[in-house]
Amino acid sequence: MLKVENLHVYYGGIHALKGIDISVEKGEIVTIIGANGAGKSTLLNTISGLVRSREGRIIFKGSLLRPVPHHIVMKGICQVPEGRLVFANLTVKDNLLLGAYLRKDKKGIKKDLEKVYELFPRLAERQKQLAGTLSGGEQQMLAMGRGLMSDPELMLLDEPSLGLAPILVDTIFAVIQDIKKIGKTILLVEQNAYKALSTADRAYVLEQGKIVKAGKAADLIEDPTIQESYLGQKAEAGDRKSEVGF
Amino acid sequence: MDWFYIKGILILSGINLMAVLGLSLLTGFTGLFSFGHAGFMAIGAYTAATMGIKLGLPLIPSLLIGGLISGVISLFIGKLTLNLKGDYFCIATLGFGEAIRLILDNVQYFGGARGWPGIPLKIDLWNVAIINVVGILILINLINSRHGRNMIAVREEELAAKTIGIDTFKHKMISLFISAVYAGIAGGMVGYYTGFLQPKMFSMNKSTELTIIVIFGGIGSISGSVLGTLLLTALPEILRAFALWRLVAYGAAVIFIMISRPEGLMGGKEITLKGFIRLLNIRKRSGKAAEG
Amino acid sequence: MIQFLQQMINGLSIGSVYALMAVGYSLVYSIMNFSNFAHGGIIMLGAYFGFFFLTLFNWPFAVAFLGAAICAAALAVLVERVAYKPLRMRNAPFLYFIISAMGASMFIENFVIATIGPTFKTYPAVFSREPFRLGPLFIGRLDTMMFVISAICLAALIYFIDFTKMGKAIQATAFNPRASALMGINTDLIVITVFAIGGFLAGIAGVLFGMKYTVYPQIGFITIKSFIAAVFGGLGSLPGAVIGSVILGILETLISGYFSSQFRDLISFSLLIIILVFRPIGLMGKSTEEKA
Amino acid sequence: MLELKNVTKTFGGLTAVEKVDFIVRKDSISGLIGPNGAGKTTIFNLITGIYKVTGGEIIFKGIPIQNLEPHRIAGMGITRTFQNIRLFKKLSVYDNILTACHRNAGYNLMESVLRLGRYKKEERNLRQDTEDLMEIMGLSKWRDHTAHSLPYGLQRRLEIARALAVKPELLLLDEPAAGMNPDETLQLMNLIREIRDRFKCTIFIIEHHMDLVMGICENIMVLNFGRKLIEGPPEMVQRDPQVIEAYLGEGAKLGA
Amino acid sequence: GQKQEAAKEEQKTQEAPKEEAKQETAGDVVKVGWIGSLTGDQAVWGQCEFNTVKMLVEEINAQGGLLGKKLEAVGYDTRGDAMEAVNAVRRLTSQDKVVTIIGPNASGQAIPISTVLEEMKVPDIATVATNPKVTVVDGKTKPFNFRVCFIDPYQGAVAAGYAADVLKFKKAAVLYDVADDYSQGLTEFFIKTFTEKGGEIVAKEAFKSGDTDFRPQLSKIKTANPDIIFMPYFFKEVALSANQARELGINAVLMGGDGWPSEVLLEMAKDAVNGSYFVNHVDFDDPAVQDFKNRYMKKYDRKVELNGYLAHDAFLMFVDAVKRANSFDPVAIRDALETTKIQGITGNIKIGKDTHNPEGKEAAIIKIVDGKYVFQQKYAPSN
Ligand SMILES: Nc1ncnc2c1ncn2[C@@H]1O[C@H](COP(=O)(O)OP(=O)(O)OP(=O)(O)O)[C@@H](O)[C@H]1O
Ligand SMILES: Nc1ncnc2c1ncn2[C@@H]1O[C@H](COP(=O)(O)OP(=O)(O)OP(=O)(O)O)[C@@H](O)[C@H]1O
Ligand SMILES: [Mg+2]
Ligand SMILES: [Mg+2]
Repeated sequence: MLKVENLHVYYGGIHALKGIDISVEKGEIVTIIGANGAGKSTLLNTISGLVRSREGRIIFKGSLLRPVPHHIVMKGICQVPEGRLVFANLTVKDNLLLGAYLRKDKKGIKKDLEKVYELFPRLAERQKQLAGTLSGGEQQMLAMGRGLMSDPELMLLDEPSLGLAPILVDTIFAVIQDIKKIGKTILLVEQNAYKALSTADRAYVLEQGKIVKAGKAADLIEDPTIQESYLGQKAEAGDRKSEVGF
Repeated sequence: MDWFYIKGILILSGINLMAVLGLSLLTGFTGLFSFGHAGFMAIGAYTAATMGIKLGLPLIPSLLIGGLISGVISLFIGKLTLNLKGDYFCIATLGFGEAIRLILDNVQYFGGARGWPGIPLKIDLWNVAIINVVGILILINLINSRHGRNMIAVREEELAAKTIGIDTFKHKMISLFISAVYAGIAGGMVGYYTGFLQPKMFSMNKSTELTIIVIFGGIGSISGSVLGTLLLTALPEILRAFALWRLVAYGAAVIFIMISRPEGLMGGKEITLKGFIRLLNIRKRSGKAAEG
Repeated sequence: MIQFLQQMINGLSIGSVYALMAVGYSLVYSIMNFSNFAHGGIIMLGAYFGFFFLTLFNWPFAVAFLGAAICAAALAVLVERVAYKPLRMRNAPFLYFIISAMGASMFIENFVIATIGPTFKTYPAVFSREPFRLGPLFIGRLDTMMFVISAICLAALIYFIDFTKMGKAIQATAFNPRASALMGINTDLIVITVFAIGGFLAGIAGVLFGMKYTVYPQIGFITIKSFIAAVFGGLGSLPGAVIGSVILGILETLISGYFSSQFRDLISFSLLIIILVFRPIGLMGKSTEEKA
Repeated sequence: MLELKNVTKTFGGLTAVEKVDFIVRKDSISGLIGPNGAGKTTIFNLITGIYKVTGGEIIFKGIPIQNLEPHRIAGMGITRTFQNIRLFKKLSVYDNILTACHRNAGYNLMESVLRLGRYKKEERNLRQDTEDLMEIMGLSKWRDHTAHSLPYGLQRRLEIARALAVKPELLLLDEPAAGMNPDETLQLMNLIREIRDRFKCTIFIIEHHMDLVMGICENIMVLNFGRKLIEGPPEMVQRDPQVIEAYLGEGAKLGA
Repeated sequence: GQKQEAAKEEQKTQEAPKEEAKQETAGDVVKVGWIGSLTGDQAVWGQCEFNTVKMLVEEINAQGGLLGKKLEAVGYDTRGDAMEAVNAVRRLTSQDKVVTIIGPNASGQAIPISTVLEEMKVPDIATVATNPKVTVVDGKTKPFNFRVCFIDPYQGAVAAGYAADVLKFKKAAVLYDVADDYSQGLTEFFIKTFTEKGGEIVAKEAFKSGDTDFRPQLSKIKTANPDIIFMPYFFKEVALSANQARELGINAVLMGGDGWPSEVLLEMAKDAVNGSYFVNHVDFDDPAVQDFKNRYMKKYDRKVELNGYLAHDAFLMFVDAVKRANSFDPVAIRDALETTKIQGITGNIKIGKDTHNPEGKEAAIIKIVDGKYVFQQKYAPSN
């Protein structure tokens, strides 16, 4: 469904992505894990058109993507950006409705709105509050809800669990599973590598702008090098860590 | 080009520069945007002229007193307005500048709107140059001290500045004070250069011109301010021959610089001796590389 | 009493002049978060368009009026493309926009002086100048028209901004263009729309001013007052802009009517500053208090 | 060292923090957890003077501080990091820290303008302090990078470094591990311990990473809907059914 | 037409350096300077002045030049700014080496340039700079400053005298521009003379340059019920305030100074200013001015503004001085200027040695009747 070929991205002199090739098939959850500054956000931003690549191609459903964000949204790709980026000056409800900006089906929008409120009851309570005064976690819920409102085929999630209470982290990952069940495709970037790998079908490991590993998520979770550098498990001090909290 | 004419441009640049330096501290380093600096210039100008004519003080003390009075008044204004944000502060300063002009228009003691001629001519290239060099040195020292860094912190992120213990209000006040002193001195020089003062000289246009120069030169760069002043004072002179089209070209030049170098000429960077040497070294090295 | 009522009428009509400009101006501010100083220039061009359509082409008034507004809208968009878009693309801070706007305003004004000429042009008499009379009170025809038109524009704009999807998209873009782009909003189109509306309003204002005050290159200068009024009412709030304008108009009138016309601006500016001290976000401004 | 007494904060009709009592003991590492929107950041904002309390008292070293200006509070030795990073974005790493060191020099405006002796001496010290801090926090390598171009994790680290430059007695960290992977979180945990020992400061953390909170905090307060749910050592908090229901979720219960 | 003009301007300046070099050797072209506002809000007047000077220079050259040499007009814009004026004069005197400067049209610029003039020893003839201090400060005459227009005190006195003595008005109101030097000057001297003649000032109201609405002030004036309202400012504001005064039902006679005459005034406020008086430098219907009026119209296809007449006479003064000095030496021209005694189109110009002003130049009183400027009489105040 999505194919990224030989993608190179520069920030001024910084070579942030150095020839990335990935693919995402319909109905899959694919996750990208990597350390801070590896270039994960850059990759998602390039797919959604916010950042321009210097070289390489991005193909979605067989056709080349023009690097213009609103075109890309129209094609059915929606990104939930890192750091939430909710519209602080608008109410919660307006934020959610803006998520459905390109949709015309009033009924469907209404139904989805109900669904989002069901998923995040806190948002339903705060419908009229200005988004800027929400707590960090509430904003994250809003960003996620807003993404869902656009009813995309492919959702790009950039660290959706950032700053969420553990109980909500569970909810978010449950939601991700739900989204998959209704036939959507998801490309997920996560620091919480354990959860991400447990949820995803396939995974890529990004290091300093390069894909260094790829494979089935279930395999990678067992991979000792991955365990050591991304799951926070020194080989000996084994299981304790992953039990609590994650 | 005739030296007499060039000298005139240089003196004018020097006078402008003094005001620009002050504004550069306020706008460029502290992030406060003022539309009323001509008001401070006016206060300095009329005070300095009074000192010279009525009290018979020599040039430098008159200028300093002019600057100081302007600074003291800025403290009152600052006390009232420095808590305002962005455009609100702008408007407050705009109001201040216009108010000062209106007062001077009505004070017949200083000749009102009709102006005040007969101020002794005491400005020449030398004293302008010396005043500016001192002004620049003081500013550089200030910027490279904790006080200067605190001002920059206020510009960058006021809330964070507060939580690391910076008294943001006080630093805005210091910055406004110093910039008003500079503007006051510049104003004083205007009087002693033209021999004539008129409230019209300190209109809002003057204030916006100063702001344009600061941004044009580059925010947070003293050498940018110097360069910007020289260029933008000389530009209208160079364009003089275009008569009607002169200000059209000036406006176009301002837009052009803003869109092609949005961080201004220097954009937070400084021309330093070190940087210059480094540049030379790079040249040399690349030269060698080319040879090799 | 009659005197007082007459002064209130005067104040209201001055206020509606300010309001007519302030609305378009505030609209652009609320989206772009910077003061579009080129607005005055667009108003002036609108006035010229109206004038030429009426005198050279002999168009009927309604057509000329609409034509001028449309041309002004197109020009506003052109200014955006040339002077602001490149800055927008680089996420430049608001200061740069302001300077670019000042450049544009200087360019426009002097371009008109150089091409059309600096002389005043008089609109043909479209309406009778005879004022309405209410007993001993006099109410200008054009003033009434301006009042009604500003009210209509305001109502239409508020509806558009607060109750339509496009309006929401405009607000979202104002806050964060990147995030809006991710919602599928064509942010470029939004900006064009906003400038077109702003320009359209400027065109309307221009024609009305032209009829009232003749046309000349500096006519946009009055926008300063509407800028002040908009700040006074609270930036970014459209009703605030109108209320600020009306209050400023009435305030000015009462001051010159009952205190001193010499010091009118001094008093009104001082009041403005005092009000800002107590309400730092203007009368109806939205609180911009950040959440840490 | 820091005591919250009956602290309340309302925003319009919304009560974000309600009658909270809490004590942060000297040299301890305390934690503050709770569901999103519980009022944790608000409490930090109240302590640091960014918001004014609606009711109650905040006492630091015996002095009520609830009505002081933020910079005064910082001057008394309390500083913080922000949930939404607030660095001096356009300045370099070095300048970010150097700026924050300002309190450690005492020269006045006249001395800086004229470059008198004290200026030179103290400025040299400041620069040395800055170098040291960069070294300790592992930022030396990034010295000349502008803050906004750093990866997220390093930005958080820089924020901590900047806070430490003030030489605080009480350091408030608002979600320092957000956006870090488990490995980085682990490193951060060690770093925080090291900071406590080395700088002899008391630390108060808001965090959603339970590994970190449970791993280093001696005392934890749980907040829910602006009210204190319970307070106690990690083991106790972790097993509390109310906490599990409101905050940790079933997953954690299974694990525990 | 204007565009081409500007284009020509550009061309000229590109050639300028070459020309200059030629002149040094050949010396057959003599330059006359002009300064004033070509841009900004005073541009209307400046452009007309410069056009006049250029036209007269062309005419002289067509007739074979002056003292056998061709003239060239070099003019610079001042934006109405004093500092710019100083620089422009520096450039004219040093780089362009002009022998005399004509202009500027505002006292605010004419006063500060005198130091440069004295340093470079080049005379200047101001056109409509009416502040007394342009030529005399603290009792000392500035050696290189001259002017062709009468001064504020004189004009104010003429207006007041005519209102009190001829029109026999007793109660006057004044509306003036507080931020404008010209307006303040006229106001001061109008009030002085009017009260000396036993009249009463019943209201004195101000506005500020740039204002477009005067109704608050006019409403106040209305309650004072004056016979006459003195409006010493420029035609645009005059038109607006006159209209607004009539809208408010004020019927008093309006009166003004030399800021009034303009086509715009009549177009905009034909009915409102009907029956008003103003003090002028010339009688527009005077046969003496018709020739110039027509030549200007023919060349530039627009009507000449008042400033044009004064620029014309300033140029006459220059030509006359050169002829009498029989030299292009600026100091010699200055000396000759001091003894000027010619008949200009704006009247008899006899320069006072101690004042450098045209002495005893009579003012023309003009009344507006049915959209026409009707000359009443030449008038000089008696006292
Ligand atoms: N606007 C920018 N300008 C300059 N450099 C940038 C910019 N944005 C990112 N970078 C650099 O590009 C690299 C990749 O950044 P990116 O944000 O994609 O990392 P990431 O994997 O998402 O990290 P994190 O987990 O911290 O979010 C980093 O080295 C970062 O410093
Ligand atoms: N300035 C404000 N105006 C109105 N409401 C506010 C404001 N600041 C915070 N709130 C509200 O107060 C509540 C507490 O917010 P706070 O930021 O303290 O939550 P938090 O506990 O830090 O949550 P998170 O873990 O998600 O960051 C939230 O519901 C928030 O919407
Ligand atoms: Mg990222
Ligand atoms: Mg929080």
